[in-house]
Amino acid sequence: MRPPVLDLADLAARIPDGALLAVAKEPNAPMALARELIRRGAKDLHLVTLPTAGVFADALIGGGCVKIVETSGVSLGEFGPAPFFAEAVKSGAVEIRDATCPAVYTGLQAGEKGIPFMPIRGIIGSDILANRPDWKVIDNPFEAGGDPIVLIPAIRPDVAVVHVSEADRFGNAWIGGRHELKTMAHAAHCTLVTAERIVDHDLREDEAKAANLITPIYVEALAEAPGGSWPLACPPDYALDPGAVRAYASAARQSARSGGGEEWLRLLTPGHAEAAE
Amino acid sequence: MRPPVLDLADLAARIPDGALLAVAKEPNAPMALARELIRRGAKDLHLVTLPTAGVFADALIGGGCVKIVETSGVSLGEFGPAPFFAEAVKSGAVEIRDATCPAVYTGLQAGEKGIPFMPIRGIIGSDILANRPDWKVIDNPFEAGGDPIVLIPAIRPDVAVVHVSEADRFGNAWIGGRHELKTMAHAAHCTLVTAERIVDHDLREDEAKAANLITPIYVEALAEAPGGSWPLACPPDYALDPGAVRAYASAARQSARSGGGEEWLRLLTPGHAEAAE
Amino acid sequence: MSAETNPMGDVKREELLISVIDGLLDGARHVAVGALSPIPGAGALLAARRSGGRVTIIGSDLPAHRMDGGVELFDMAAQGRVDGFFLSGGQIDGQGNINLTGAGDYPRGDVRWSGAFGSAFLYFQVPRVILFREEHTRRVFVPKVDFISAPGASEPGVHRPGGARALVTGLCVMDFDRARARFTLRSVHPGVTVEEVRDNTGFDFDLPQSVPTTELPSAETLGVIRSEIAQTIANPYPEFAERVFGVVRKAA
Amino acid sequence: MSAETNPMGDVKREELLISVIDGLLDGARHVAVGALSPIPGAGALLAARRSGGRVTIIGSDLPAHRMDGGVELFDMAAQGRVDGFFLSGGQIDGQGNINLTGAGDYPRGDVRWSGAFGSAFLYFQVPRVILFREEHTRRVFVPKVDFISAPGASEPGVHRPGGARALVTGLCVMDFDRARARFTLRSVHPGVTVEEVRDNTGFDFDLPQSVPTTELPSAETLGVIRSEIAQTIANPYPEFAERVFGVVRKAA
Repeated sequence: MRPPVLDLADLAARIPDGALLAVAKEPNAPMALARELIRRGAKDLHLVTLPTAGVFADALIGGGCVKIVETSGVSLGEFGPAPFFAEAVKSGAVEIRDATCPAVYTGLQAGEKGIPFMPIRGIIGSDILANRPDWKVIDNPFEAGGDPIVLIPAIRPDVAVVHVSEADRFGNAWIGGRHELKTMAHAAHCTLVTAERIVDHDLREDEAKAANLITPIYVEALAEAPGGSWPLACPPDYALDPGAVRAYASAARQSARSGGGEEWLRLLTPGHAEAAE
Repeated sequence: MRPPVLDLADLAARIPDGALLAVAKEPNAPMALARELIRRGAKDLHLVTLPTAGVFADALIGGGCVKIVETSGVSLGEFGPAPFFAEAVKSGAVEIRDATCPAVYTGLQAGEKGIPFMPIRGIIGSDILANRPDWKVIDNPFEAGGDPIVLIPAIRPDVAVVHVSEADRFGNAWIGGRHELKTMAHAAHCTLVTAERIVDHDLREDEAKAANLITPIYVEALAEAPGGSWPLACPPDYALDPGAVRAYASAARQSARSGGGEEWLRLLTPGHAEAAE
Repeated sequence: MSAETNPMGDVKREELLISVIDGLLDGARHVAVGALSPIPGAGALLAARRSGGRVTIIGSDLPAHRMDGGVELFDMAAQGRVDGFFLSGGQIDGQGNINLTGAGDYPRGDVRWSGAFGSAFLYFQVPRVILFREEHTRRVFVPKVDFISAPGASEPGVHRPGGARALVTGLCVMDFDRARARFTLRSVHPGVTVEEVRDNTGFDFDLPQSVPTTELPSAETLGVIRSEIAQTIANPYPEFAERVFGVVRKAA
Repeated sequence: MSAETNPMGDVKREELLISVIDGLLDGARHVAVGALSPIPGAGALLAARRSGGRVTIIGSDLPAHRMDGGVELFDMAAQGRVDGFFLSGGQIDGQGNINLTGAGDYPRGDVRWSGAFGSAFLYFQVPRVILFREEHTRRVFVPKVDFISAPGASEPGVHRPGGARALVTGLCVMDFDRARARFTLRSVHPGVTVEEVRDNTGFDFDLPQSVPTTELPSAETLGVIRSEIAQTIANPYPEFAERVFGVVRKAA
């Protein structure tokens, strides 16, 4: 019953083409895993982002791995728009399911709780709602009438992926204060973890970390991937690498416009400068 | 905006008679606060227990402080039934609103999320449901029909109370792995905290504890109360005192049957043996 | 008393029940156990030892058996991540209804028990619920419970992946047929007769053509119960471990 | 350029906007600020300094401004625990509708922006939303947004404690009347004319009898902005703090 520790390619192989794949916004984006998926030529992924995304989603779209993206926003933040995402939505190469941040959390919380839906306030009158036939509006049954409220159906991803600073060989992954990573892992049918390091002691016995773990019940397999979030951040180990993200943004913009070139992918490969020499 | 550190009597004074008062099952029951409420002669409390309760609720009922108890169960566990609770329900001295554990969590989670209700599976066909006119059954709008599901209305307690091992003078209270204490505090309009010790440094800066705090947004006031959960447990500081709970159970049983006597209350007072000498 | 006159040999009643529960949980991936259930807990640990499954014990502070906060167990159960659980009742009737709330007219009845706890939820969610009550009397096993804390069967259309699989008592083991909402006697414990079961049961149940005797645990199983299992359950259930096995809980 | 010809004196545009936002948040107990909003963030910090309120900055790792996980902000807002928030838009129209999603026909339009983020929720929940967009052009301020990421007004009966209070741009400040779903010019920034605002706004808005000039921050306020506030916002917004105030973020 202990989740196996695999190499990265074998871990990526557990994400089948066409999977409903959940990923949280950075930090803790599993970039090394994204590279494996691109390398493999993964296809038709249905990406749900918790609640937004950046380089991880943009690169998978650039790599041709994504069919549907369900998100509250894809952006490179201070480094500008997400080029492959914007281009793929405009061209229709990916189907967009626009959401709003708390609705994604709500759908995953319903998934975590094994209930078919959860209500959420707001959203009514937006074109977000108008374009989500899978969301429903009912009259709040606890009011006399005339109190419309949106219901979000449960999201149960096939696979959730996350990169953490520390995991153990029993299958525990430490998430610090990012409680929503636990929600994501619990909602998913299984979770794949990459970690800066996989330690030999049981993190459940570490008082400081025991309360903030994704536990082996949810974890399907792990891989050790030092630098696995680069060029994005993996606190407390390292911060975002602004030069690398800026270089990606620029190369991706060029490639998205011209419809070709793999420079952006080379720039996402650790040690690419050395490799190119 | 910093919550004040008060003495125990002043803290208890912030719980008005008639308040909807939330308390979690032990460990971390604020027994010192319960004694203050009994001493004051607090009246008409509407107690909601997360999701069950023991000596805390039984003693408040014995002290005549409770009008309504909303609970999934009140019991002294291995020490037997809760005498005042059982007697007060039978006599009609308290109004009972029977629930089932996850329904209490669901109601508080809805309260935490500011939504009017949340669905829950199960319960249909039980006499629990038959006696809860405030719970509703609807047809799951995401199925073609014929899928009844229970909706639990949000619970927003006036006051939540909790005893923790450590709090700080900024109003942070460390809850370890008892995530449901955070749910309770978030759902309540305000939270009163007693703590074994109130430290001077900001617990949000303590990496090991930062992710598991009830933060000052929710905390109305604090009091330092060493031994504040006795005779129940306050991990990691102390375990339950079996002799004291057994003595309470016995004295309370006698008092509940005979309808008099305050020996049970004396037995709940720390140092009562010394005081009696 | 010689070994011939005692059909249990040197097997204690608790050990027999642990072994019965072990058998009923064969192949379960994840069994959860309540806070005051040492025999079910020991049975679940024994089954998990064979099948590699997981046991969550409410109130345990052993990392391997601990929950992540109070809500996780219920969420896991609703997702189908819990295969086995135990319920009991102040009253249990022949339709599998259980009453943990009180006897007599609700709410101001003759006896008030503690309350439904998680039963009204978990009985619907967990596919292999074992009803466990050592006291086998007509006081407990009634024709109809006074209050349905959790129903044994549900109308068609009610989402219900879970329900009772069996009833284990101090006298016997019964199977529960959820479609028919009816018990069938599976075995009587060594030294117990079918008539004794019938005399002490307030509801009707079905009988197989012949009623076997509940199998005693093997010497090997007994050895495991008395060593490894006794040590593990001493964490959440120190008084039980000391009384039955003479095991004193090690300090954490 | 002499001091006479520059109506801003030595006040930077960013400093003026920070001071405007400060005024709009007077008395707020809790203001939340998005990840890429240095001017709103600084304004909120300034207001909180006066009123003793709290500022939550998404992405900050300073304990006093940090959130407890990603969900807490939304839950707090739905409970009414957040008084102030900032929204922007690729397009904003005269009814207060905002578009963060894209220009042209949805979804395969001319321009795709990042997405609605929390707007479709928070615009309904937070009673004092400040719409903030420095670029004041007809490209941004359109007669009608192409896509309503979040509506400026709602039908009667829709639960909506929140909505826009004001619009702050590089040219002016407007008030928003939620009942009428219409903007009124409140003040123009020093050196800006009403005509300039009108020429650069694609929607109609109301005018008061006389339009005042946006008040410059006092010398004392300027001092606070340049010292204390600049230091604090260097944590979440290092590039902004360095560019505007020459402040280099201290290592954590």
